[in-house]
Amino acid sequence: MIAISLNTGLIIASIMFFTGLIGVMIRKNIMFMLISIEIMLNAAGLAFVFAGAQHGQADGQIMFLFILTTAAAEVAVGLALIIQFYQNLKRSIPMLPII
Amino acid sequence: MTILFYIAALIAIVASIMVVTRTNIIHALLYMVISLLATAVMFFLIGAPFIAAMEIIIYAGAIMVLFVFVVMMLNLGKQAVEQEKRWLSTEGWYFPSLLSLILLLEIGYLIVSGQTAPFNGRQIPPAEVGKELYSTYLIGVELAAILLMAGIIGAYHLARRKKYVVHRFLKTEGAEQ
Amino acid sequence: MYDLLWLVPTFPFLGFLILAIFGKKIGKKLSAVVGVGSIGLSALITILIGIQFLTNPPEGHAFVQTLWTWIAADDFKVNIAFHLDALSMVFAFVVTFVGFWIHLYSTEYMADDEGFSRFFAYMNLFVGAMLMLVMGDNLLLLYLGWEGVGLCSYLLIGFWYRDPANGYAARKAFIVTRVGDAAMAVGLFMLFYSFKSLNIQEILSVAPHVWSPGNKLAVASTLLLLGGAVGKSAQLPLQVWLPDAMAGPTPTSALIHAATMVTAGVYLIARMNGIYLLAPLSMTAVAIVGAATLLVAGFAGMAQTDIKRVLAYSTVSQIGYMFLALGVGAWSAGVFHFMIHAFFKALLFLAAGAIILAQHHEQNMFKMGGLAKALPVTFWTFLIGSASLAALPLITAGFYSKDAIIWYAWSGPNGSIYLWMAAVFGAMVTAFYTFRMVFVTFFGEQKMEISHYPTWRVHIPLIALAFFALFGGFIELPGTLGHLTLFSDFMKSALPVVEGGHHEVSLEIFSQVLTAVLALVSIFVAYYLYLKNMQIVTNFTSTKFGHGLQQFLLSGLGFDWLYERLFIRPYVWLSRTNKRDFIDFFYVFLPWLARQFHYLFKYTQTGKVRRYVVGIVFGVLVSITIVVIL
Amino acid sequence: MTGHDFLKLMPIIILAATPLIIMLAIAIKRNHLITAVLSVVGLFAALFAIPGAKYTNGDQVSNLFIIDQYALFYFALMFLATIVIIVPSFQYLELRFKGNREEYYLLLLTATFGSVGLAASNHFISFFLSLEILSVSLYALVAYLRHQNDGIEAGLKYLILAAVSSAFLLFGMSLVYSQVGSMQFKDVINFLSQNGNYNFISIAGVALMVVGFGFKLAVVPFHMWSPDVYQGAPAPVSAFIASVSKGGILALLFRFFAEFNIVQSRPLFTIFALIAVFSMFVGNFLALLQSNVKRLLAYSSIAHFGYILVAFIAGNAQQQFKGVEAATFYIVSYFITIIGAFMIIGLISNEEREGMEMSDYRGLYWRHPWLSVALSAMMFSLAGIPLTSGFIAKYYILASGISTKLWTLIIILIINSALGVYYYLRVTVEMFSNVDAEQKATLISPNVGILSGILLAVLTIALVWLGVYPTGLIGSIQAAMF
Repeated sequence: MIAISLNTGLIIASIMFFTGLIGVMIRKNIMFMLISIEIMLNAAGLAFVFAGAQHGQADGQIMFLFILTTAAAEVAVGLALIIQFYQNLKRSIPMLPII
Repeated sequence: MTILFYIAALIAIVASIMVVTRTNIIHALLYMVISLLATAVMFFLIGAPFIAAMEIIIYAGAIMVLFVFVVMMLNLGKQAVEQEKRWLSTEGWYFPSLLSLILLLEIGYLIVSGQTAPFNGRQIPPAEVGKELYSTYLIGVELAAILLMAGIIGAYHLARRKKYVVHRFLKTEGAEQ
Repeated sequence: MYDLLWLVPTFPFLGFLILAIFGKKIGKKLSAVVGVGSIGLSALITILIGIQFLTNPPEGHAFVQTLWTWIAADDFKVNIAFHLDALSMVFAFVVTFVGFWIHLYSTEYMADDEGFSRFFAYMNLFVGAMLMLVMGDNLLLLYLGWEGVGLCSYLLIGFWYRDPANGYAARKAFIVTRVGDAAMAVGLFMLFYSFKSLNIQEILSVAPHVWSPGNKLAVASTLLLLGGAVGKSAQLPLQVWLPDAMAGPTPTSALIHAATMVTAGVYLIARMNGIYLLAPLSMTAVAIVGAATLLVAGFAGMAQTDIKRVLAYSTVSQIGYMFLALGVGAWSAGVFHFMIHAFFKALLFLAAGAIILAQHHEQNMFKMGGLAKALPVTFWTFLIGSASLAALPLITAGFYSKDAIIWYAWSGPNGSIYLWMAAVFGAMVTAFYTFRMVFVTFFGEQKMEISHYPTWRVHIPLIALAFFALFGGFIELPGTLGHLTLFSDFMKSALPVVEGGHHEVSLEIFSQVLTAVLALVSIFVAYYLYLKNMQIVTNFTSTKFGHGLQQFLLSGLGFDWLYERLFIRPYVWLSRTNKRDFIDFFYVFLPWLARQFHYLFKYTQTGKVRRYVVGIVFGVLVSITIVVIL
Repeated sequence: MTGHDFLKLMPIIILAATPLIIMLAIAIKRNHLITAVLSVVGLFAALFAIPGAKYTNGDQVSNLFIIDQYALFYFALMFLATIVIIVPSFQYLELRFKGNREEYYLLLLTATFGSVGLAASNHFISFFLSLEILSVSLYALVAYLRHQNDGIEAGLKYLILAAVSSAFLLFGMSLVYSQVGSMQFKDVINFLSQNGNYNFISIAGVALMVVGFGFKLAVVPFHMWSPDVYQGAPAPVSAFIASVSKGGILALLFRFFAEFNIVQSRPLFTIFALIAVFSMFVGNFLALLQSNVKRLLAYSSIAHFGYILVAFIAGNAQQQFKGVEAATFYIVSYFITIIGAFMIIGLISNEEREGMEMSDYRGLYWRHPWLSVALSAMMFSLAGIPLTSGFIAKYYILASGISTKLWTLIIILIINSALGVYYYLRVTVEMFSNVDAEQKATLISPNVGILSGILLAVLTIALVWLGVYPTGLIGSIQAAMF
């Protein structure tokens, strides 16, 4: 099919992963941090699918599905926390919460 | 086909970089969607069509939309964008970026030093994924169910808006940072 | 029956726990029942086990009850196990049996004290710790009991903690014995290092194969153990704490002097007999320490005015006899004297307590007098105790036990004429100050009215102990007088028999007669000086030399004065001048360094998530770099 | 799924069913007490299902879980710990939270589920999912008192950092998986033992996975969240994080490396040794002058897990004293003490605040002697003073280190034990010192319920009991080893 080696795939995933990581570290806004974490999770999932493809197994894809589930759960709780935090602070700071 | 893969990868990476550097959160979210779509293309190309679809439906379609909802709910205006600009213009990002770059180089070095066999190239159809999922990894599905339940309970409790009586001493507690 | 062995130390500990937790709630009556009952049960079991031990001894004359393993790792294995052989049997018997009478007596003595249940809690703990010490199967349990005894003595001496002087006495006892304990701990480490085992029996059986006689390590470790024994047993040069320990309630003194604390040193040396035999030098040291102490304490006893201090010095002196016996190799004679001494010393202290209670808590015996008629039971029992202490020939137990020591001091394997002379002279001194105390207290005219008449709870312990102080000696009679060797036969399985020496019957008779005559003579002198013709003493002490001598003896031969100048003052001076000095720098530097580290690390704890992520990434970077490099 | 598997999974199934039953109960009627009782009943039912699972053959359940003696030992430990934590939680919520209290128990149960799942995991997928169940439940639990900003803030911090660390974990797993081609622990370890010395990607993957382990265990440098989160979270939740959550990940860590000799692999040995050394030093130095008791416990727990890592490195090598056994004993002892300590912090709270400042403990002995005696016992045990379980636990760790000849680590451990004594005794001293009248007014008077009192007494007795008679527990630990 396509002549991509595992190493190339993993390097692409790494680049995306570290882009997300930089995002977590340089952004002060909690919402951006969450999005950056999504990038990291997505990159990890990408690496899994590459690895699964390397071995010709479905396991990598299944792991990706679970990562998707996790991301959904984390985002749900994280956003709920942000909403609550925002409401608690509303009176004093009318901006996005930072921590 | 290979060229297509590289293009998708490039788009995914560039879009990711755009995500972490935007000041307007909606823009960032849109770039994020682009990045996810590009990733989906990669999935499709390496023989994982089912995952490609999931990526678009769940990640781009559901999770990102959740973000958008929250952004709309919080009603963040121009002020927030201004604030982001100010925060990003400070030099706080040099050191973290340097750290990450070194790390990336090291991991890249380790990866490159490994074997370079091309992908197996086998197409894994949705049926196979589903069969595996509901046989070998059945317990995993149950675990995912409990995970989602915990997430729902947590989100439900934390984001409730119902008014409750706050103790009079607690009212004065403000932000610390 | 042997299987109940574990109950012997358990009951006192249980009593302590109950009293410590519920003491305040259950009231005095129940506290007394718990406090006395626990020791009573434990004494009962000990006696039952003792009877079985006599009639149907266990295999190898020793019984080990292993309850469980406390810690086990390679060589370092510690069992919670109790070892019962003739030696620990005798000690356990004395501790529980005499302890029981003292507890019973305390119910009356302490009746009006607000810390009633606290007192019994401490006393139970004291007995429990002592039982652990004598029954422990390994050095660690022994050490645990050893420290427990030290702690309890501290708590009890300072029992009336509101008076700072008592607190001072308690601290003094604690610190002085600690000096010994430190030496002992080093000694124990040496033993562990040499034998890779903490089990006492194992060490004793292996020692002769590992160490040849006179081995340097053997000498060093036994001398260090002697240091511990000297501290606990109040021997020269660490005897200074015991007279001050009188600050505690009188039953405490009885317990410390008769049954528990001070005899721990005797037990330790007797228990480790196997390794002492490998170190002749240490044996000699033990004997010399004993002989010197018995003389020094005897002299100090002659001048005391406080009735309890007389008894305290007599204890120091009598323990000196025990050390002397151990040192010359007459092991069973030393233990025999320990047992008899426990009976009459407990008796004397309890009787003295009854007197003090009857005399408005006055302890100066020169302010008492003529109590013989007012307190007949107390008088007769006190007289019996004193007679036993003074070793009145033939009729008292003290005679038989002390006579054996005096004779062995000469004829024993390590004996010498000088030790014998010291022992004989000490016996004479003992008889003198003992009867000086009796005459001054009970005869002459009554100077104070009686404030408290003792009841059965005081009388029964006194009578019971008096019985043993009088007749306890008949189980071991010297070769010249009936030759009965019940006790030494019993001890044979646990302690080496006296070997060698010269056995000339004429010399032995000479020694006995001389001792007896000297004792009688000094009793007469005491009678003459303190009852018949007090004037001589008063005249003598009014001269400059006499006064000086009196003060010198009164202060316990000036050891406190000496130590004050030798150790305490230089120490205080050093610490004062050194306040900002180099030595301090080291101690100040470490906390300072620690604090700087604290501030340094605290700086990382910013509370900012981004920084924390950077921290994590830094960690990852280091990990990956390690993978890349290695 | 066979009948056997079903019996094996029974404890987990019951545990998973309990939140569902509670949700049904809530649907009928909201009641705090009923919810609490139901969760305790559910946990007990799960506990009683353990013997059934124990005597059923076939440890491997599908390829995700392995439910052997070892897992069941940790099951029992965590069920009991959660039961103990629920009691003070009830009192705490009654006092300090006015909203819906019932969700707390649902989350606590799912968190326990996650932790239990970790102990039974045998596969990356079950490992990751269990870890996430635990984390997601904890985010909400940490921020449970949602009207308080410190709680929300702590929850957000915990979420961000936990998500980052699980992203690292995932990435590491994917690297390992790309090389091994299987996500079973056994296959991974076999691969590492055979190819670890030249397959750097797999070792790098394991090194990245260390972030996941290290974060949950709060060891340096992944520790920084712990003081903030301990401080912001409700005291019972802090107890849970410090005990059950860490216990689960530790159980997994030991299982993962069970067949792998860490001392043989230079990179991994260096990484773990560095983590252990820095955890001990940084934890103790940070705790040294800390005036907030919750933060102090957080820092001290960093150090304690440094000690445990020493035993972990000593590992499974053939010797008289297995590091795993030592560490398991340590964990049990640590569970008892840390739960007890946080329980007391929860009891010294009122509606306005938790008694977590050192000054809240001044003169506690004169106000509430029993509480202070119990807390002193906990502190003594943490400091490793003889006759408490902490002493025996530390002793066994030392012994396991000595028999593997990890001299440097041993010396550092001993130095740190000495450092630890200082600040634990500081708390004790504070409790016995005098209070002046002025301060008296601001002090919180503890209200100990009957049940909490009994539990506290049981914990204290267990502490001394293990210190005097450790053989029983050691026997059952040895029986439960893989």
